[in-house]
Amino acid sequence: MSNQLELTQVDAYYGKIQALRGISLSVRNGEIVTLLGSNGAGKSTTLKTISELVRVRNGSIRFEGEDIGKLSPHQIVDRGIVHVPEGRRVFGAMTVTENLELGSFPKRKDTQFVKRTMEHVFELFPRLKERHKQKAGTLSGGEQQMLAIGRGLMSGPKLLMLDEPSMGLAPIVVQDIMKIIKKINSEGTTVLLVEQNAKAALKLAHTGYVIETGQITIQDTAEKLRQDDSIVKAYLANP
Amino acid sequence: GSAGTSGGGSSQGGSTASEILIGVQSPTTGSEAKMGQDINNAIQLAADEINDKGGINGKKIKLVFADDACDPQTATAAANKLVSQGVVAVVGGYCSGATLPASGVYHNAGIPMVVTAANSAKIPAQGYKEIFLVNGTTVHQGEVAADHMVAKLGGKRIAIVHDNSAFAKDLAEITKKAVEKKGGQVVAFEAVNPEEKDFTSLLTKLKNAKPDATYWTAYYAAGGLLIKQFKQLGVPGVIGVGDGANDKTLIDIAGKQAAEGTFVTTSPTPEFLPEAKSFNESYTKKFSQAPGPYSALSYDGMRLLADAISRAGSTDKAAIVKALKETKAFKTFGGNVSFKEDGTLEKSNFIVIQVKDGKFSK
Amino acid sequence: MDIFIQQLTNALVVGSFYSLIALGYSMVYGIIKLLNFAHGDLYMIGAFAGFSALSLLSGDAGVLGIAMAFLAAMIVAGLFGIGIERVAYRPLLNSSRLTILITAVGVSLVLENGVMLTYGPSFKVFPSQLPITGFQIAGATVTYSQIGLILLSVLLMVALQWFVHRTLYGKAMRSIAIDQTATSLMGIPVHRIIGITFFIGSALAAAAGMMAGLYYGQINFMMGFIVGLKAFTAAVIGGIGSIPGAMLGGLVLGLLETFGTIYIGGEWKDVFAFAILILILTLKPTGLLGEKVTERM
Amino acid sequence: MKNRNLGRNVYALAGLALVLFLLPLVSNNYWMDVATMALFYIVLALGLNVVVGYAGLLDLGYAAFFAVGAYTTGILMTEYQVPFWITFLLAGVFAGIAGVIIGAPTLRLRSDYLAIVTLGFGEIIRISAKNLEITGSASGIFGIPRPEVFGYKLTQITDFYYAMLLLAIVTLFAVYRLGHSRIGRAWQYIREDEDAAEAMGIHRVRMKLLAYALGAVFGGFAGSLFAVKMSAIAPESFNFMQSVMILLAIVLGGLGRLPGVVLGAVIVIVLPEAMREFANWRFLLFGAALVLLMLFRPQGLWAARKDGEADEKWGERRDVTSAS
Amino acid sequence: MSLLQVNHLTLKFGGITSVNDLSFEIPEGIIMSVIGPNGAGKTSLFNMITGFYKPTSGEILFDGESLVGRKPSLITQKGIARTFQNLRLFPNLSVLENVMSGMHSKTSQGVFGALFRTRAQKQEENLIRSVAGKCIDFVGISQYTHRLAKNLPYGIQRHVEIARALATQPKLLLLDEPAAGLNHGEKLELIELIRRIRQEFRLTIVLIEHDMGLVNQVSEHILVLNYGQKIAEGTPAEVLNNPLVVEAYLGKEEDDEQSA
Ligand SMILES: Nc1ncnc2c1ncn2[C@@H]1O[C@H](COP(=O)(O)OP(=O)(O)OP(=O)(O)O)[C@@H](O)[C@H]1O
Ligand SMILES: Nc1ncnc2c1ncn2[C@@H]1O[C@H](COP(=O)(O)OP(=O)(O)OP(=O)(O)O)[C@@H](O)[C@H]1O
Ligand SMILES: CC(C)C[C@H](N)C(=O)O
Ligand SMILES: [Mg+2]
Ligand SMILES: [Mg+2]
Repeated sequence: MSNQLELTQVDAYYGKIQALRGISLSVRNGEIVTLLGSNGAGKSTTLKTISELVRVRNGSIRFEGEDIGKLSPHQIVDRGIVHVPEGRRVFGAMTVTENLELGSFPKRKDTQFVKRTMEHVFELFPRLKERHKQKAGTLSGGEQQMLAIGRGLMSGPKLLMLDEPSMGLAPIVVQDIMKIIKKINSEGTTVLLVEQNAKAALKLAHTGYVIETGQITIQDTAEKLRQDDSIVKAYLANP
Repeated sequence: GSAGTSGGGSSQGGSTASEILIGVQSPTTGSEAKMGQDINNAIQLAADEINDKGGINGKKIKLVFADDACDPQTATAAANKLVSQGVVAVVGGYCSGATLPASGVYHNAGIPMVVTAANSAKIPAQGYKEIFLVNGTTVHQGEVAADHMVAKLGGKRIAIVHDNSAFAKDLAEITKKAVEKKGGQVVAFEAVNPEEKDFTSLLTKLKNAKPDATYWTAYYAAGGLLIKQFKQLGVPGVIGVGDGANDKTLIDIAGKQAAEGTFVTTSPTPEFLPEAKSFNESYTKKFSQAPGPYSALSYDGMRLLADAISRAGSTDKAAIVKALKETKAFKTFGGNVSFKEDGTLEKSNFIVIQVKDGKFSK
Repeated sequence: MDIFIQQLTNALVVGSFYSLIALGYSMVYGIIKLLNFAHGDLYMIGAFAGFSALSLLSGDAGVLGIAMAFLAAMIVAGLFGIGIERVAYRPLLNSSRLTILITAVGVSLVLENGVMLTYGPSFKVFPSQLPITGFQIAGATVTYSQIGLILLSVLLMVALQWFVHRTLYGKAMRSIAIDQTATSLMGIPVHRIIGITFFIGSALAAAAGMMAGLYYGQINFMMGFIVGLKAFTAAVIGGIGSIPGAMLGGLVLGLLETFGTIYIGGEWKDVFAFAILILILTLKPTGLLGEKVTERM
Repeated sequence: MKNRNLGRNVYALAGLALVLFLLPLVSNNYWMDVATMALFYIVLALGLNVVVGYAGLLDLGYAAFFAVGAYTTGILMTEYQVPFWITFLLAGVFAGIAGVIIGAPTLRLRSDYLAIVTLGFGEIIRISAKNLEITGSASGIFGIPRPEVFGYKLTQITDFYYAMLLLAIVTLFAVYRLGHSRIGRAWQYIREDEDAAEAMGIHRVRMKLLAYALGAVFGGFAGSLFAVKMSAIAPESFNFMQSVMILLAIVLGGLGRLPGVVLGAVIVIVLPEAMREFANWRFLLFGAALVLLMLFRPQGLWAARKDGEADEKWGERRDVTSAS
Repeated sequence: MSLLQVNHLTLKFGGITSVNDLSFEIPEGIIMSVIGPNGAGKTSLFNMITGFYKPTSGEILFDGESLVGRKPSLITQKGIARTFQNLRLFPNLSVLENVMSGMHSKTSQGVFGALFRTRAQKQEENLIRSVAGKCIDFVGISQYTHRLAKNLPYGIQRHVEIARALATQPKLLLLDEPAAGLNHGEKLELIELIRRIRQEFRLTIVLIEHDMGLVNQVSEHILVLNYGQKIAEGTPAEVLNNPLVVEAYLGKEEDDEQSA
């Protein structure tokens, strides 16, 4: 497996506040990589720099060999990277179907593909099918999360970046989502997963990184991480 | 643009030994900007001619221009600016709405003003002894208009439309009284918003009132549209306009066909003044455009003021006011000018002209 | 009765103008929540561009000439729209909306005074004008131009409605209105879509300006100011952001003004219109066709 | 933190006050007039700031309040010979009442609908002034007598300058104190998030009405003084552009920040005056200046740089329906 | 006696019934959880209790007094405070200013006091600040006191919301998914905090949560909703083993442990 995505020594700032300090990480084609870390560690920011929502001050980001650090967000999506952001951010005043259609923008010319993918999304999330005419803003929190993920799948991404997809979801849905992520991955999509629910994430992932205050502190296979004492203590033990 | 409009900068000062500072107030921005240009040009021309002949009592006239934007507030600021720059007199004033408050400022400073166009009866009604109007007032004009519509044309049912500006409303009200005094009936007394373009609903209402004559008392831009739509809708009777609409653009906007037969009440404008021939020529030569309807009056106003200053023999404001008051049969294009006690013309010279073959003619 | 029909026609004509401008206003508003004070001035730019085009053709332009002038006016104003967005609005998209409001006022002043300096302050008479021929119906005079004007605005409204609600580009416009960041994450070129929106909105305003020139025959650099305000009013009354709402709002405003003129007089018609509008908004806070949204907590 | 700033600013303020107090000694009438207008605009801008800057209610018809104040004084002084001081107080009262009347139907409206309602009210007031006999219709009211204060008659421009300066200082003081009180915070909360404010027990209807009324009161005072200063008032001084200019002042300077509001008001008055030299180019240049100022200082000229200006390329926009 | 009583409460949005004939009681002093699948109507229930949504029918009694039709601000004054599922802080204000807002309904200074800086006004200002400061300390975020709310990490923002709600000095505190976005360690702290709040402020707490570990540990009573209806109610042990609940909500995990 080759490296699909590669970050080298990436710095990012919010004004004067430095949020990322020399982040380097790589994601290989077809794997699930998870980013762990406590509140404010910089997980979301890492995803934002990849999708170009936040400028990379120093360092480089390469995707399939190409330097993508200077592109704009929509070009990133054209390259096949989709970022499902924290907090869902569905288009509240629009219907579920319209939200999904927007997700298919880069593939808009291929109507067959769009139709097929939408059906696929409805299969993954039957709840959305039930509510397909409802305004997204009036969906419950969990329903919105499903929509956000579904929308991210609509352009058939090569790399899907999910920022806390299980947040606010019922346990049964979290299990579903995790299964779905696995399924998406097994269908060939690489996944970069940010999760607070470390246990669930490590169960899925092949590789894991731990970020603390903007720096990568641990990097290993998921399997090893699950057995790492400090990880178990900080992220995994039962309350 | 022209030479006349960019000279406002010589801020500090007051009249010096060799110069007399004279303020010019007119609208060079806003909806009446064109009239302001025409007025400024004419005053500049008069001043240049006087200076070429050696000035007033050996001193050269120096003009200071101030834009009143046809707006009371801007006018007050402009007037204050002129006062602070030490002008000894002011000439100009196109919009009554702007001239009214400005005249108060000049009055307070004791500065004489020769008002060259603005002519609402409310201006002299303030009783400021420093203010002189070389244009006939709305009192005269309303009289002439009523006379034309009721006596001359034999109209019984008269409609009057204004645009709610200080001047037009004043003229409309005065005309209404005059019409009624002459035995006519005012069947419609309406106002429009001049910034708009569509007056059909008002005209439909007029049409229903079946007027014999309709009189528009405001300015030319809206007036042209009104005439056009008047004809388009087939409102009965003749239509006429006051001197605010006396500009050939009125005919262009209305279209020759629709404008045909429109009457205009006005003080004589340059083309009707045989004496103004050479003025017309030198104006056209200097500014490469024909003089506007109030150019001649403004030119005369400047000359009249210069005459008064030279008679006063000094640049003392009170002396100039006194000299202005004593003006006796000063020769202007429109006739010989003397002032009544309230600063208005002894004898006004309103005439009624008509649009014939797409032109104003007597 | 004949009077009523006549007044109804009058109202529809005035209303159509408002609608046409309100459409663009609402569209631009809809996407970046900008009260585009310069929108009325694009109507003015359109009129002057059409004026210049027709003057170039000289003489009686004929149908083809007029069509070409229309196109020219719409393209010129459209490009102006894009340029304005680029220079004065785009850098401020992340700032408070009032900030852009100020640049919009600035742009408006620049456009008005720029045209005044180029074309002069006086009223210009349009080189070609629409024929005033028409027919009588129930005692009212209706001209073909009036019919054409009303049809044109209905047509454009339908086309726009289709565009915004049925095409993906249109949906992208709506999603930008809701959340630009999320939209960009869909792979949608946000700036390009905003540019397209400005182009369309400005071109529509220009079409209205051109119509005004042809229909009324007189233009000047301030012509956009009042109309812009009225269009804004119409757009809000209809429910800002809603395209049928803009159309409806324009017509309602036309009706209110017309009937205000009839029953209380021309000088009070705006008072009448505004009073009714305030009443409407008090009863229906999101405008006639604006969507009522219960916010989720 | 605020107190420390204030302490540092006290000297600056005292210095500024001294300069303003001595200004008439070195300036000519024309610039005194401009300065008086600027002070007048400061009062208006401060008043509008209560509504827009503090409470976050977009108001496009603020000139209406200043009209109410100006006409109150104009009418009472010319028609009924009421002494100036009484008309001045009544101007504030009537404007405040107008504020409540305008505020009442707008309370359920969100910003743009609010904008149109306030715009409409502004127009209604202006058009009424233009048509009613009592307001002198289109030519307005002129010949308003010079006011007398403790036997001293205000006639010179410097007199009005000092009167306006006093009003501006009092207004600044009052608006500052309002802003830094429980009431002021409640407005801020409403501005930031109405629903959350309501959830904190803030009665939004009452607080919004209060903002309208208090904002209007200052407009009324300013209008009253304006009327006697100009000695003439006319409806066109209260048109929509006037409201926009006042709004411009507060945004230009920095919304909600008083030094900014003051600065903005000064700019809006002085800049076009300074550009008189450019004659026809004046308003074009003014427009361009507005655009440039905003491009370079989007938060306003006096904006504080708060922590963490984002490096993000995209602004965070609130979803209209599903609030984030 | 129960602090809050809900009788036959129903809420409809067009065709959707989000809460359906729901009745239950909240005894004073309890820590209670409301759980249920996404869209079950939990947040809607909170919205009705706090006056943001108007019930289609039914009754809500707080201290024996009906809350239906009351404004949110009044309900807050009466002693119910809440946090929001989708954070609703005042984004451009500091943490301190955010929390000070909670004191609004407990204070009274008006225009006069503001203009003339009366003694009463100064005392009240001091009180507001000290109470707000105490609430901030209590939830353990005092190092963020002067930061703008919008720039804080998610978890901190959640704590600000709790502090703000506490500042209204409520009798009943409603927390909508307080643990969302928190990691494991932070959740442990939250459990601790919730318990301390009840102890210190002597109030009743109802929380909506999807984290069963937390729910299990902290709650004394659980109400389970599905499709707007009550499907179970009781102690954690009873509810979490109820087959209906397992089927509708918990799901059968492949491995034995409950998620955390
Ligand atoms: N818009 C912003 N402005 C200023 N600072 C910010 C902004 N967004 C994030 N930060 C700061 O950057 C740091 C990293 O934040 P980030 O959102 O990447 O954390 P995270 O690991 O995703 O945390 P969480 O688990 O809470 O989502 C934090 O200290 C945060 O306060
Ligand atoms: N304003 C609204 N308009 C229309 N439907 C709404 C509205 N608010 C809520 N709903 C619907 O009511 C149902 C219950 O929503 P609610 O937010 O109460 O769910 P919840 O139990 O809090 O779910 P979650 O755990 O996902 O937050 C959902 O189906 C939702 O779509
Ligand atoms: C016709 C004009 C000489 C009248 C002028 N516009 C006025 O307002 O008085
Ligand atoms: Mg995050
Ligand atoms: Mg919920």
